[in-house]
Amino acid sequence: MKLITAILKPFKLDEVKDALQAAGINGMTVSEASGFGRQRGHTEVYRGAEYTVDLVPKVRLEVLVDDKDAASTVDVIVKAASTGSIGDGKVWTTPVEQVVRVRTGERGPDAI
Amino acid sequence: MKLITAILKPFKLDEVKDALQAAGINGMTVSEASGFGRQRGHTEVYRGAEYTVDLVPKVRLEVLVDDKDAASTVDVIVKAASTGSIGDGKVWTTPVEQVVRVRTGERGPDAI
Amino acid sequence: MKLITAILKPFKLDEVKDALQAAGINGMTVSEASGFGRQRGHTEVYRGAEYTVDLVPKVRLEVLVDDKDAASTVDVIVKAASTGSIGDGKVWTTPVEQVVRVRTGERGPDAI
Amino acid sequence: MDQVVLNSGDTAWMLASTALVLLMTPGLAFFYGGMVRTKSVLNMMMMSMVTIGIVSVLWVIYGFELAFGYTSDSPWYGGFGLSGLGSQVNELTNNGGIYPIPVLVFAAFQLMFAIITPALISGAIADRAKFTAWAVFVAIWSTVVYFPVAHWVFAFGNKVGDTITSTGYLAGKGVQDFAGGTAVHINAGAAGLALAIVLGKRIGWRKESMRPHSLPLVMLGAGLLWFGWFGFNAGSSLAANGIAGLALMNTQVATAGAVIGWLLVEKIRNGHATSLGAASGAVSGLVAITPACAFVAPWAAVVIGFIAGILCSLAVSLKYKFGFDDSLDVVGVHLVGGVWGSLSIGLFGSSVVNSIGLDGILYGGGTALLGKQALGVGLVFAYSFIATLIIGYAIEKTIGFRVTREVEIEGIDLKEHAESAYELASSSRGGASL
Amino acid sequence: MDQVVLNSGDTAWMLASTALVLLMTPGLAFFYGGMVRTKSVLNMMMMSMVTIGIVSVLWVIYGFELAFGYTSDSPWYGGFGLSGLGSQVNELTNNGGIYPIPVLVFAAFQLMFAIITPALISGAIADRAKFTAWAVFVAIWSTVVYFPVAHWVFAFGNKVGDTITSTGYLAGKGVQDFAGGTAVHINAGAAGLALAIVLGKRIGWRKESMRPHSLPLVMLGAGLLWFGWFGFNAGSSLAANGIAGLALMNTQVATAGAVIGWLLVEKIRNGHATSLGAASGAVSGLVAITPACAFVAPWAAVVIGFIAGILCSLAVSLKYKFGFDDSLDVVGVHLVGGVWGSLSIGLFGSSVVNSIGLDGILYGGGTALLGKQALGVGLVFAYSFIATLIIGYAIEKTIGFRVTREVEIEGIDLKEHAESAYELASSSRGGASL
Amino acid sequence: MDQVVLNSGDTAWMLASTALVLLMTPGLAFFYGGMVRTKSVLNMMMMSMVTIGIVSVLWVIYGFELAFGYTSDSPWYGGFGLSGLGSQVNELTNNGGIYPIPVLVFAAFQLMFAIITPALISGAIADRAKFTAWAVFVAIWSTVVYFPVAHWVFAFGNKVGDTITSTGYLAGKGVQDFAGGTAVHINAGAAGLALAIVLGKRIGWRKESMRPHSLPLVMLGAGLLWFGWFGFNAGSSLAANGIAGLALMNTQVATAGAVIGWLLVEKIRNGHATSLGAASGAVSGLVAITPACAFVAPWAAVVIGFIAGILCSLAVSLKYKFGFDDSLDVVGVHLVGGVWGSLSIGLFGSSVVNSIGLDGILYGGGTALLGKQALGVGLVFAYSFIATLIIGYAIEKTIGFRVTREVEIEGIDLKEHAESAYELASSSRGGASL
Ligand SMILES: Nc1ncnc2c1ncn2[C@@H]1O[C@H](COP(=O)(O)OP(=O)(O)O)[C@@H](O)[C@H]1O
Ligand SMILES: Nc1ncnc2c1ncn2[C@@H]1O[C@H](COP(=O)(O)OP(=O)(O)O)[C@@H](O)[C@H]1O
Ligand SMILES: Nc1ncnc2c1ncn2[C@@H]1O[C@H](COP(=O)(O)OP(=O)(O)O)[C@@H](O)[C@H]1O
Repeated sequence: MKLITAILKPFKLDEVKDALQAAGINGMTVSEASGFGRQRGHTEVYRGAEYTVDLVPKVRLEVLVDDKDAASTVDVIVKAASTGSIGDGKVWTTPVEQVVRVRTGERGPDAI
Repeated sequence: MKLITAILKPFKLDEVKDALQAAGINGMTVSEASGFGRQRGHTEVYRGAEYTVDLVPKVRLEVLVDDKDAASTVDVIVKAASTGSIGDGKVWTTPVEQVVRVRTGERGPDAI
Repeated sequence: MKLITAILKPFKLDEVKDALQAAGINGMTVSEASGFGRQRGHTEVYRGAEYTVDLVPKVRLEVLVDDKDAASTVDVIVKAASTGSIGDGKVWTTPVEQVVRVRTGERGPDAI
Repeated sequence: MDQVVLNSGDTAWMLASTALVLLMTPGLAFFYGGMVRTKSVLNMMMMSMVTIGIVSVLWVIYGFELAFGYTSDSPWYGGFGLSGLGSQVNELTNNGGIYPIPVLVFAAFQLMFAIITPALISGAIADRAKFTAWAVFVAIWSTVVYFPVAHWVFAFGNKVGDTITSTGYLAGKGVQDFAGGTAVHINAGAAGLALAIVLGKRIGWRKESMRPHSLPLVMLGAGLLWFGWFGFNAGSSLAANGIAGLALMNTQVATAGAVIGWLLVEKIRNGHATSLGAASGAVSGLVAITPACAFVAPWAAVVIGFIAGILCSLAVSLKYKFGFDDSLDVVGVHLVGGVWGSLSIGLFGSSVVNSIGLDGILYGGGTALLGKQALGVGLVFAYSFIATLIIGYAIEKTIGFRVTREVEIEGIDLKEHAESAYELASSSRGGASL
Repeated sequence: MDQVVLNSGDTAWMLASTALVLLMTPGLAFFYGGMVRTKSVLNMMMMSMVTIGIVSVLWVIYGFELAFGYTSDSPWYGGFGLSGLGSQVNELTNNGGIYPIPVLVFAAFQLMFAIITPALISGAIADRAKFTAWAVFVAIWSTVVYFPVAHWVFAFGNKVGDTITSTGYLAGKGVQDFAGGTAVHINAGAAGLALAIVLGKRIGWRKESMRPHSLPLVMLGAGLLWFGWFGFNAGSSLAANGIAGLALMNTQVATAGAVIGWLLVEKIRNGHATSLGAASGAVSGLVAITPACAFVAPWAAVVIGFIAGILCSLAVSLKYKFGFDDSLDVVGVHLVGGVWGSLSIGLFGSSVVNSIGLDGILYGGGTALLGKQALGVGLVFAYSFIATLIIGYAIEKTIGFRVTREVEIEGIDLKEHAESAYELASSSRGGASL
Repeated sequence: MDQVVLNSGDTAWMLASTALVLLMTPGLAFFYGGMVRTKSVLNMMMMSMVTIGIVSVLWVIYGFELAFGYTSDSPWYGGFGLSGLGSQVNELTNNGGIYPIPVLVFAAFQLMFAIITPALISGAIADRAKFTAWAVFVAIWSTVVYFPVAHWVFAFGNKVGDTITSTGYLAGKGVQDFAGGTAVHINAGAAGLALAIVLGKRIGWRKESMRPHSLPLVMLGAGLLWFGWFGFNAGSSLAANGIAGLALMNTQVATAGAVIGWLLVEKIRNGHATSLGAASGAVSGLVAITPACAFVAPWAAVVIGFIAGILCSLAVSLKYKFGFDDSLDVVGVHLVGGVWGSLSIGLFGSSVVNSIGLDGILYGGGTALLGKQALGVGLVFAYSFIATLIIGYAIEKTIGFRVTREVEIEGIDLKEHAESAYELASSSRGGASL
């Protein structure tokens, strides 16, 4: 099994979620994150003092998939998340040794 | 070493934490997450317009353990977190190559 | 490729970020977390009732690096984040099988 | 006296006071709303909002008549009968004397008291009351408890020539309650205790920490309450005169004394002076000075407030001893503060300060006044507590008063109101950066 | 009448009322600010803030003169000319009669109305208006729409001896609008509709959920609006008298009725009574009773409010049917509520309640009054809608009114104001634990 | 004049004004509280809360006597002696003339000024003052600085027959300060500067961004300040008359002018008009018009406000130049705004507008008035700055004024008050979904 982690632009979340569902992926976990990279942050002004805020809001998506679905799932995410502009994010895959569904105790691919 | 990641119902966090401590696990990291899965979200109403919010609040627990403790720790978490109802969450294990304790620079199992 | 995950004291974030940039690492993802460990939490008082809050605010830093940079990057983080007091945090390394840059679809080390 | 004409200055102050007292109920909603967890903020506020709605409507239909009508000539209630308040636009207020303010202004001012009293109760049952059941409770409780009790305390009667009829029972006995220590605070406190017993403890009470989700919101509530309370107390003189000035000054300095009293207890006991303590201390001082504000000297007000801060800060722990979940301390603050304030007049009351007041023990008036005050305290407490228990159990047994376990855990805002208080996340859908 | 001297009671109430009405605009900023997403809170508030700034300054220079001046003797506007308001400190108010209050107090009171009316419009174009364009709009709209319309409705004329000149058109026709159902609410509602059309729909409208980011902020706004509205309505009597008392009572009970009306609709339709519904219901009741508050009996006010709550709760869905993105329901609440309230006088108006009022249909007055009211409604709606369309398109075509797609997605607070509303994260830089 | 009787209209306005000015201190707590980081919100608010507590109690015991007593016949202070305020309920106010309002109302009104002045100072030392040390500072500073300075400026003396004694020094010199430009704002600003020097810079100052954690809270504070300030300025006429009306109008339009002035500077300098700028501009305008509000024409008030907005927006950067960490710009806003406002009377003052005023330079009065104003400005600045330095260092050397490095980094709310401002997380313990 694999864990696919994706850092995305927040406003793309809905589209990615829809694309994953369309691809038969019905579970995922989302969290808030801030990214630092090529994409510039922004400037804020408080009583004339300018601050550079270099962290940019991102969402972090985690999807557990069976080995065989890993590559295609990555493609689905990349396709749905891309806008072509800097800061679109990263998607990476890591190996997972075991998955358990808490409710039933099922293990392995069945647990996903 | 292994990293155990668990997505849980938030109100179960205290019980899981207690169970882990009882099992001799004295460190962990917690963060907020939202889950999408079999568990239904909920409906909110604003001036008559109904919105389906399909992300459900979850907590994300990360525990670094020695290889030998991995299986038993997963069991402890699963046991403490289970309510038997949909949405109880997932627990998964990934391999970790190196761990460092920032304070001392200790590495490997000693750092946990 | 490797994923380096670091749990740090929040007020150290800026220094770590600067150190990473100085070391040529120009991308990272940050999120909020709470830690439980040797470091004690704190006590809060509400209308005379004292509560122990045992989760301590932390930040969670994720950095994707090429295999060859992994060890040195860990060192950079550990060095910049250390205060020598309990609760400085952990840094760990996990293997990554694939990385994709969403914007371009580039894969592998080029995507970082 | 017969030819009283409208006094625009008194009327101006009563108009302003009425607005000030209205603001107290939203203020209370924030004070309470800040103290609960994120998942029940809106329900807490909605209990206040719907109370404003229901009581205002009942007031027009029969509430004002039941509390301040003259038709019954009973010390226990004003009169039965629908009013609509339609024909009284140009009448002046008659309440044991003709006041040079329009009767509708008096009615509106008193309405605000009728609103905040049931709203205060809601703090005792945070996080766990069915919204519809609460609405039903408010309608019944106002009718059966508040409107009559207001008559006992605040109805000084219908003056025609030299005859005064329809005086309320406690008013007739000479019990002193300038702005509602008994009718408002003891009444709400006793009812809060009863409802906390009827509804039982919240899931996780004493085990989980139920920290206030937003102390700035609590401070906002306290600030608005303090501000509005000037209308509550100084408005109760029904005139812009020296007594109003005394009430105003006393309200300020008693509250200040109570803030200091509560913070000192905290500093000594816990080592930290907290903002929740400051806000709670302020409210306890405001409560305690409410009955006394026009009967005591400013220095005595400071003392009354200071003692109120100490007493109430100690009293809020009692619920843990006795095992009732008075969630936001309606008993510890309003009941205890109201009892202390009402009795304090028996100590500090001074006829020098206010010529229509009586001398308390410290001014050589003996225990007579204290006895009267105790009568008021006891009667209102007993009636409110028992009546509320009955109403509460009746609702619980019929339509049910408490939400299910699932609703309580998932959050009453989401389940009862289909809403979440906050959606602050920058990455929430539609938010954040390109 | 000739030798009118300053009445300190009336003046006291008008000073307080002016302060109360000023507070409504920040209240509105919170009401609106809470309803938008986190990324546009500040812009929403800034639209109100800059309106306060611009309109106040224009008022001194020529606004008061244009609305309430006498030099033109026109029913359509007061007078051209710069004023500065410098020489009028000791004059009393003359507006169809000499009032015993300083003219500067009247001018300040009316200024607050001139401020809140354009501020109300901003809710229709949340999240997407260029800030500079909004500022320009406010200046033009106030000058071309509000100041003249205020003259039509509120200028009862210059009384010299027994002659009254310069009466506004609608005032002269006997259209009844006590505190601004036409001049304020219909005017703002019609303009909101026009601007929503000019600016078009927000990106993601109907597809994305645009949940209110903070309902407690909405409740705060509603609470402050309610509080301030007592000044708005009861202050419109320009005196602390029985009519002010009637307006005060009616304001309270109509609003209460509207809260109940809106919540009932929600409970029946969606199964849940929401806090946004309670807040919205309150505002709809306040709007509806505004024109009628001094002309109807309290029981009728309850009915007017109750119906307003029902009507407006149904009306807010119309935008989805007709496809215009009136983001925060300025049309559904202010236009619909204002129309209903203005017409309701034709039904419930009663000369018994207010001797200067007329009898509506229910009091045997026939349809004459209703006809006049319809004239006021129609004229103000038509003028405001058309004029606003023209001003709006003119701005859009010249300096541009709508922000770019990028600004809208990234967030107007960040892009237009270089600020973020909140920085609550405990791990934000410089925060949290050692 | 001898037989002055209570005027209910004037009293009504003073009661309302007193309530309004009380609200300013919670307003200030929100204004300041929103500007600091999440970890010091509560401490910021607690500095205001405890100030309300301490100053109110001192006022009863000796403060009012020290500021407004007659026993000393000194231009520098009122009188020593304990008061308790017990015997004055039916007296009218005597302050250079008998005012038809109860003396307790005057005392309560003035108390609110005594409260907000030290509370203003707290903004200069955000995030780093020991709470107990602050409480001690407030008690000493009020006694040694505020009470005497209030006597200098506001004590017009004890009028018996035709003799007036005990006039304050600056009042006697004819320095014009209608509502506290010197006694309140310059006084607080100078003290803020001194304390910022005594306590030193915050850890991370100029390196870390210390963004306001909640701008909506700042806006709320600004809104409540603006609202309350009508009581502050228009209440300072001690009557509901034409002067109050002038003060009210000027307060509104100067503030509006300042909002525009500040926003224009921002737009030109940074390219963005910010909400913090609008809120700050408003406060700077309110400050500047405070001394002048009853002495200038409305058009001049707009100009004074506009210039205040520009001056203060430029002045807030000075701290970076001079290297003192006046955290929330007490100097930039209150000192600079107060100085400008006080001097502006020397330019725009007009005896046509206010018969008891004098003509400034623009009205042909020459520089005499400006000279007097400069005297007031200089004296209050010098005394406050030096006295505060001494008090501040004395506290620092004895009980310590500044928290430890650890407390400052971990957060003063947690360490000094054992509380966290917010607990909004939906997954916080006990929260969220099944
Ligand atoms: N080396 C990295 N490790 C972890 N996350 C990264 C790394 N580089 C970039 N990211 C994440 O990806 C986001 C986008 O990266 P960025 O360099 O801005 O644009 P792009 O991926 O389009 O070149 C960043 O905001 C950050 O969250
Ligand atoms: N494929 C997946 N990848 C990552 N997280 C998942 C996945 N499926 C489920 N989850 C997480 O587990 C939670 C529970 O899953 P759900 O399908 O609702 O119930 P259950 O696990 O009881 O069948 C989800 O809310 C989500 O956070
Ligand atoms: N076994 C673990 N698994 C995951 N995170 C851990 C573990 N132990 C500690 N942590 C994280 O590291 C942080 C610091 O650990 P702590 O034991 O307090 O101090 P130290 O690392 O200095 O010994 C914790 O707050 C927690 O976030």
